[in-house]
Amino acid sequence: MIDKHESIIIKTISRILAPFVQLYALYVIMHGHTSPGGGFQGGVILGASFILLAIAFGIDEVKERFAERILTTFTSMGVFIYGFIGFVCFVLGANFLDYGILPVVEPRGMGMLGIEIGVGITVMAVMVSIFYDLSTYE
Amino acid sequence: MLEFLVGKFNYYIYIFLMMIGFYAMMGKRNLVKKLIGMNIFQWSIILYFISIGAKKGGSIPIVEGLSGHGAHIVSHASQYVNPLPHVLMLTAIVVGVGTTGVALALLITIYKKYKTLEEDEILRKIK
Amino acid sequence: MNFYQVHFPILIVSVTLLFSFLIPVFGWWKKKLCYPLAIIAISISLFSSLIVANRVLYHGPIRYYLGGWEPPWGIEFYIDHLNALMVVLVTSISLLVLISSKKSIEKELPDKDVPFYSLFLLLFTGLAGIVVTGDMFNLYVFLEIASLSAYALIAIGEERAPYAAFRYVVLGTIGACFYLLSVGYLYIVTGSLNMADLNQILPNLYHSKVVLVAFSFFMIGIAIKMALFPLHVWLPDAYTYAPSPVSSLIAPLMTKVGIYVMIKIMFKVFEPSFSIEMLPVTTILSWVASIAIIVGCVLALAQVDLKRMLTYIMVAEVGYIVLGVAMANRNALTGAVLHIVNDALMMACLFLIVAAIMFKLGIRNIYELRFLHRKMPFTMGAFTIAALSMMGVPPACGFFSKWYLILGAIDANNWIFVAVILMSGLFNAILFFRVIENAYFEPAYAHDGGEHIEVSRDEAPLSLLIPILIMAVGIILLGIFSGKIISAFIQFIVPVSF
Amino acid sequence: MRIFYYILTCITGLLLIYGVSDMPKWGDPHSPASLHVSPRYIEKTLEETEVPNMVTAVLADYRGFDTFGETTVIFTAAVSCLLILRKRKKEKDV
Repeated sequence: MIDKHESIIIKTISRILAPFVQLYALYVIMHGHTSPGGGFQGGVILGASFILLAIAFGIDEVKERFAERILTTFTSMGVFIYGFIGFVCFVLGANFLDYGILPVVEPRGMGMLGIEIGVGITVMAVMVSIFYDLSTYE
Repeated sequence: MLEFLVGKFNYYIYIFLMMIGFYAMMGKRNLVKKLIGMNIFQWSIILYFISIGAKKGGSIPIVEGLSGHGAHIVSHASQYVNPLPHVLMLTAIVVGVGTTGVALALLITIYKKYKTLEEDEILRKIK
Repeated sequence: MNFYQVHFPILIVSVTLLFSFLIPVFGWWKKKLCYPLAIIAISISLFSSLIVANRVLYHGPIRYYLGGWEPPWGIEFYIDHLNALMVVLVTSISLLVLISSKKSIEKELPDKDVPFYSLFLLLFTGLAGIVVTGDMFNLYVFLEIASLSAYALIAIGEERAPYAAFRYVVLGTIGACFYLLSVGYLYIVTGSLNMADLNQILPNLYHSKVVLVAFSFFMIGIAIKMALFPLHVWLPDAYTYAPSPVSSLIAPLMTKVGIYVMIKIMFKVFEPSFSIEMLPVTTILSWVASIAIIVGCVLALAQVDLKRMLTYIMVAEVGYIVLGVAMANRNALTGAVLHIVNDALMMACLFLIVAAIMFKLGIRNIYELRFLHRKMPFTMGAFTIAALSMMGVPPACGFFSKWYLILGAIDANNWIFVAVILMSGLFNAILFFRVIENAYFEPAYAHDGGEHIEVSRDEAPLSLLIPILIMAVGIILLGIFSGKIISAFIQFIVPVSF
Repeated sequence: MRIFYYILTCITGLLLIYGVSDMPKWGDPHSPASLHVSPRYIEKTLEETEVPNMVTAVLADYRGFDTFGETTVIFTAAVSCLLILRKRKKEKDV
């Protein structure tokens, strides 16, 4: 079990650092269209911020904030968003993942953004849940 | 001969890396070393795919000069690097991460059961 | 074509995918909802694959453009007669195995059934995706989904399962990476990833070294995935120590899908002429396959554990089909494709029977299967039917595929292969009669003084027994209607040039 | 046994190097890979998908199903780690 890290420096730095890492991760997810990045890269950075907190403050501390149950729901929800967008296009008449049919102002761009968000959520939740599983070794 | 070597050096690099990974996967006794060899093996193929897409004088595959919706910007194929291998390799990287994650989980259960990660000790314990 | 006729190919894959995402969430919320959800998902896939197969029969191959982009740029599902046959096979066997897996999972892995059902659906989606897709890289993605869930499902087995699963991970990754490497070699020379597109571009590139190396790495990679003889080391351990419902899903389908990929590459991406004249592929493959048959049968004879014996028999069966494909004539290929269908059904039936015996008696040693005909009469009845079909006794389906294989061998006038096929029929007979003799006939010494031991009849539970009986009846029906299957599906699969 | 692995590695390496001789040079813009399919991605991305980043356009739109499969691979990895490692410990955290 990764227990609390003694040195105060690490704890304070990681406490300060985490929100900015998460902010940057959201930026990377959202700006997948114009700048290099996208769902996967952003999701991994977001997951890394939680793992940073877990290493600095110990697993149990972060488990209260991000319980395993919520993690599993996040994992399934992200991919479900992806599949759901595909299904919406399918029900509206086009082929499975054809965003041109979506009733949105800029269908293709919005469709892709929705997918990037879904992928980002899944990758973040997967990274943290694999980290939980691999580190809880009795 | 030199021209033959200089023009295609990137293929030799990926083949050399791949053979290191290939040998490590088979020859190494320790299971973690096998896993590291597997990673080298996977990543050398990713390196190969990316080197396919490279173009001399091509910039990164994002259309520049986009203020508003300047859809009139005409971009030529030789201006930009070939984006397809990059997309394929995003998938291969994710597959590599998935396989390594599952293999690490397996290693933990093996270590819990046999208290060792050396292959010959495990085989002795199995018999 | 009306609205729903067009969209069924995608329903086969995406419905089970979406349900597999829901199951872990339902696991936290309502546990007993997971099993019915899985059943609904796979039955929807079976329903849509039957409709797709029906349309392929009457309207010819279907092309479904994912995302609305036409093939070389986007991904397409290309379903012709071979794919339709395989999709129906994969979905029907997965449904039957899923029905029978409920009881044995509750007994063997009580607290792990929620992730089990989710991974079961993902494995099914991977296999169905491999069989349906028409894009080389997409096939690699589905191959990885199927293998990743197979690694995990095998790893939760008995004592040696994690180590066997790790060896399977290493070898499976080598196979998948060789496949990816050859897709890269083809991409660098042709520039496209779509199978139909490659089929047009490749013929005038056959002399380039890159294509030759790409083809050889395809063959090595897929040989690992389908456990052809020299590369089969991972199969016996992995399938023997896997939990019984898992091995009854993986055993019949993973190797058959690997053989499907080989046929698709040898005949649909590369021209058949490439693998006959250009490279001596057919000769190498046929000799490797015949060695595989011999070694598979001999090693199976040496086994005491029933499940392990079945795994070695499977190595021999893979050798059969590859021999049929490698002989490259009309009869042999018909026999090979028919044998894919028959063998998947027979193997699924046999592994389900082993699961039932494991569930009821918990033993796998052949010599401890005493009085099984009185304890579990129906299960043993199904076992006998499956065994007769493996040996190639007429009414059952095994006979017809062996018959076409022998005809193909005679056409190729290669008498060694005819001898190999006949001899392996003999080997199968010895293997299965050994088991039947132990289960049915009382040992001799019991008669002189031994009283008649009263054995109570406790049959396997219904949810395990019904799939077994359906499969046993299916083996007989498949045998009787094999002529119809050949005229409907397999006739179009064989390339014209044979 | 180790010598056998050495030989096997060298054979595979030589086979791969044998295959390299016909490959296009590194980075030449007229290699088949960058002439057959990808020119359309480069030229048409802005018109068809209104997205400047071509990689994201190909990733999410042209070959969107690949990414769907890829996210499923990540989901499979998570569920497999869940299956292999997580034991139903004390009932408290269910």
